[in-house]
Amino acid sequence: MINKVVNHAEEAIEGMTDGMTLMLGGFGLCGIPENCISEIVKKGITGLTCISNNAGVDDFGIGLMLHKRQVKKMIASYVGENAEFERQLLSGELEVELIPQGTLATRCLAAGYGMPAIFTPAGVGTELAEGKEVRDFGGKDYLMEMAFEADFAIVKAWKGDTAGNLIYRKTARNFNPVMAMAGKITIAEVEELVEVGELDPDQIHTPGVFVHRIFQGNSYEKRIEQRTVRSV
Amino acid sequence: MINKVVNHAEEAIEGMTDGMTLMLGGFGLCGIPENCISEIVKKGITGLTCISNNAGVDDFGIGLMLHKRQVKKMIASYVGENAEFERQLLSGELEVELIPQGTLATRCLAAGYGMPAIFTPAGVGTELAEGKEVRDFGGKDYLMEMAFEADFAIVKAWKGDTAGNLIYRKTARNFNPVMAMAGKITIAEVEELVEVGELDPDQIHTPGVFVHRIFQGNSYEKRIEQRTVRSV
Amino acid sequence: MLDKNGIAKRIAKEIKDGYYVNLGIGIPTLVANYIPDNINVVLQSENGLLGMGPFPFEGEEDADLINAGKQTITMLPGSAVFDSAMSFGMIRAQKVDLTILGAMEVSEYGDIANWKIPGKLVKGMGGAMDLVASAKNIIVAMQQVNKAGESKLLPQCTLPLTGVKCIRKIVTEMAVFEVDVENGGFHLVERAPGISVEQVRNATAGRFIANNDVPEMQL
Amino acid sequence: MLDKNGIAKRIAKEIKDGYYVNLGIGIPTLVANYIPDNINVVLQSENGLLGMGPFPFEGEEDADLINAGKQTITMLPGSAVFDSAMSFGMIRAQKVDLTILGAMEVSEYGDIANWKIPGKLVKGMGGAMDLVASAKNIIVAMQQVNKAGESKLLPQCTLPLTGVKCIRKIVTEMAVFEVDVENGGFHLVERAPGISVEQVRNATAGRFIANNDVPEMQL
Repeated sequence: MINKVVNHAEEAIEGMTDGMTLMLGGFGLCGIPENCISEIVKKGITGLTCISNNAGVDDFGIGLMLHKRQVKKMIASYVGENAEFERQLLSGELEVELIPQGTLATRCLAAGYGMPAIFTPAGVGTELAEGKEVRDFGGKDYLMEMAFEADFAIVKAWKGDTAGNLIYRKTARNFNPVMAMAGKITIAEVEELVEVGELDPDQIHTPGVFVHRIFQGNSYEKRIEQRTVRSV
Repeated sequence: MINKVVNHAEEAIEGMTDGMTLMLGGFGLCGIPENCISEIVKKGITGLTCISNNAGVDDFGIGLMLHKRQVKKMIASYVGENAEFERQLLSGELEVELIPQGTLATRCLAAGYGMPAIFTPAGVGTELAEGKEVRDFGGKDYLMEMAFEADFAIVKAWKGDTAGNLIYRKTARNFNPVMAMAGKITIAEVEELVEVGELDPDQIHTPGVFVHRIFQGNSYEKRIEQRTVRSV
Repeated sequence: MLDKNGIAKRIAKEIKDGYYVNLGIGIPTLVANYIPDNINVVLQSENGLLGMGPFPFEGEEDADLINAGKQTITMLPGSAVFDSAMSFGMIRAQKVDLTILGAMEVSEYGDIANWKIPGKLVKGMGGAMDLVASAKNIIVAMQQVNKAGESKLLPQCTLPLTGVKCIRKIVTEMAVFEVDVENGGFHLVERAPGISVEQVRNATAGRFIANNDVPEMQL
Repeated sequence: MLDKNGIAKRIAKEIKDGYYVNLGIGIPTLVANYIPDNINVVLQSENGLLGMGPFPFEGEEDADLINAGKQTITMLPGSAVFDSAMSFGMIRAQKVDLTILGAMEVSEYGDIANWKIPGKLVKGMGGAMDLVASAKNIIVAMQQVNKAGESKLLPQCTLPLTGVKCIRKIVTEMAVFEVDVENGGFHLVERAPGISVEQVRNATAGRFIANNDVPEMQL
């Protein structure tokens, strides 16, 4: 097997430079690549375009990168819960492109599957359709949306092996598998890194061929955004 | 959970009538829905259009349906290993549409994912491109290929639960997951049917929402087409 | 006049045995509390889960298990987890039988606006545009009028659209409407207890259609 | 003059450490036998497997574990199984570094024909059209001439095409060629042991390019 292991986040993001386009997995704060985000913040790489479903909160997730003004443009489906984000957006420091969540996911999938464009009904008849090709299939209109390109895709998995095979846990899966397939360079950080042969080949969510660098992260906070419980 | 269990293949194919379009999972003889095929043969339903990667062998798989002249049209990527198939094709009894394997898989995926059409480079510049829209994306040509429609998709899984969740085993997975998503009615036959809660939600290959009817099959022959071994 | 729970309770009656249902944030979330015990329904959460269960008990929260509103949840036996592409794949392919969501405005042709107010900070459409463009069966749960007392059922939406000609049923604190997306019109099919047809008419800015005899809703 | 194993052996030298490789049926399958032990290579089988191992020992065959040639195989530690859509997804997205396949004809512009002979029964293209249209790095393994003694390296293909302008390297029993897909031409880069440039030229129908000093291949 081909060994994809790097020692830590610093080695994983080697070659990441100002102005690049990154995909970052996660939904809200669930399943986000905490270690790589910390390292990007530490390194101070700037002018980044980030493709991610959300933009974190003020003091966690992509919010940390926003706080250090490392993000030039955010491509997301929902960006609430972030005061610094609002401030930068209103002041014009930050560019934002909002796109439907399913379109976001499918444009990642398209990149990973070598399909240059996809058709989706999401956004037909709305301002999202402006400037886009609309096409009728079987009496229903669809927008043509282009596959994403990303210099780095950064994902978080539960377990991974040295060959880059990944398994996600519960709804921390979300965008991670589709983004893992879509990066020119894909980095996976995992809670537990194991030897090849320890993961069941039938149960791999992301085959190692899509992953270029993998490392075992540490100190996962896994913050909960909306803690809701029921009474006993 | 919604219970999708039917008692046997006969109940599973209820409503299947002459002239319908079927998708049948499997690659070669690996992972084919043996029980449903037997039942279709027994019922003598005719005039069928079958979408399947292969057409079985003379006395197994879709070959059994061909032998009883139940297939009007075969849509496949490779149809060797079948003398009766050849005879019917040459005599004009059988219509055949050959399409690239990846196009076949992706047209199923498109149907399951509600995408009316996809773009693929496969077949550009060949006779396959005749009459099809060719489109340049980033300096490379792609064919536009349409999502499939199928009245029934019939798949074979290893394990399934009463809610229709499916897990496949090794390379018997192949086309089964993409076809399972693509049928107007999807039938799953499984080697082992278990209660809900027995399968790990993280390890489901086909979520039950795609499956309409499920039953535990029996007497699986699982014939090997090319038995190859190495010397000790 | 219904309260939020009343609206949720009325909508729950639209859910049939064997339905896969996607519930939006707000009133739609409350609908889960009123699904009858004698039917089997599976809740889809578009972040990648079928079989969403109730909130966890204190101490059993799992940061890796949330719904589309980012709330901690549980999974019921028979659940399945999948990625975001498959989640919206099954939505686009209409495998989800019923979608319930909120709205700022609905037009008499079934257009919906629920994601953007010009001049205010826009948080994004999340999965709403995919859901309204894809689902064959959508119910809007909303208040009949906004905080300024203006009807939210309009001849045409004034806010940027989320989707066009997609809403066929609306449940508000006053009434249940079917939307005639072809000819345009809010067809009053049920009144909330104690609410007259005239009251509903006065709170409906778009084309209003009512038969002589509009029944009161049964809750 | 190389035999089939010789062709496979020469092709194996093109495989680099860290490559994901797809091997077609026939001579390409033999290549696996000559991959050096000191490099790590992963074999992809387009029916849905990365990490294909050797044939099983007698009695250990598993009907659920086959390759694209429908042969019983094994999996190596670190393997991953996936469905056909993902398999061709990774092929189209050029995640597979090298594809090796057979051909009936190759043109001097890198067109390939390997799936159909008019008048003969057509079995189908299987995954070949996807592979040739997608892969950035394809090596054709074939005989220099057909059974009738006619060159298979042609000005243009006479048989129905599998793909256009996609073949950049060819290994035959006589030689290794690089194909100039822009200007057209088979550039002779190595001779098989004991074979002269003239012999290769005589067995090449398409535009033939050779420098003065063409080295003999090292096996």
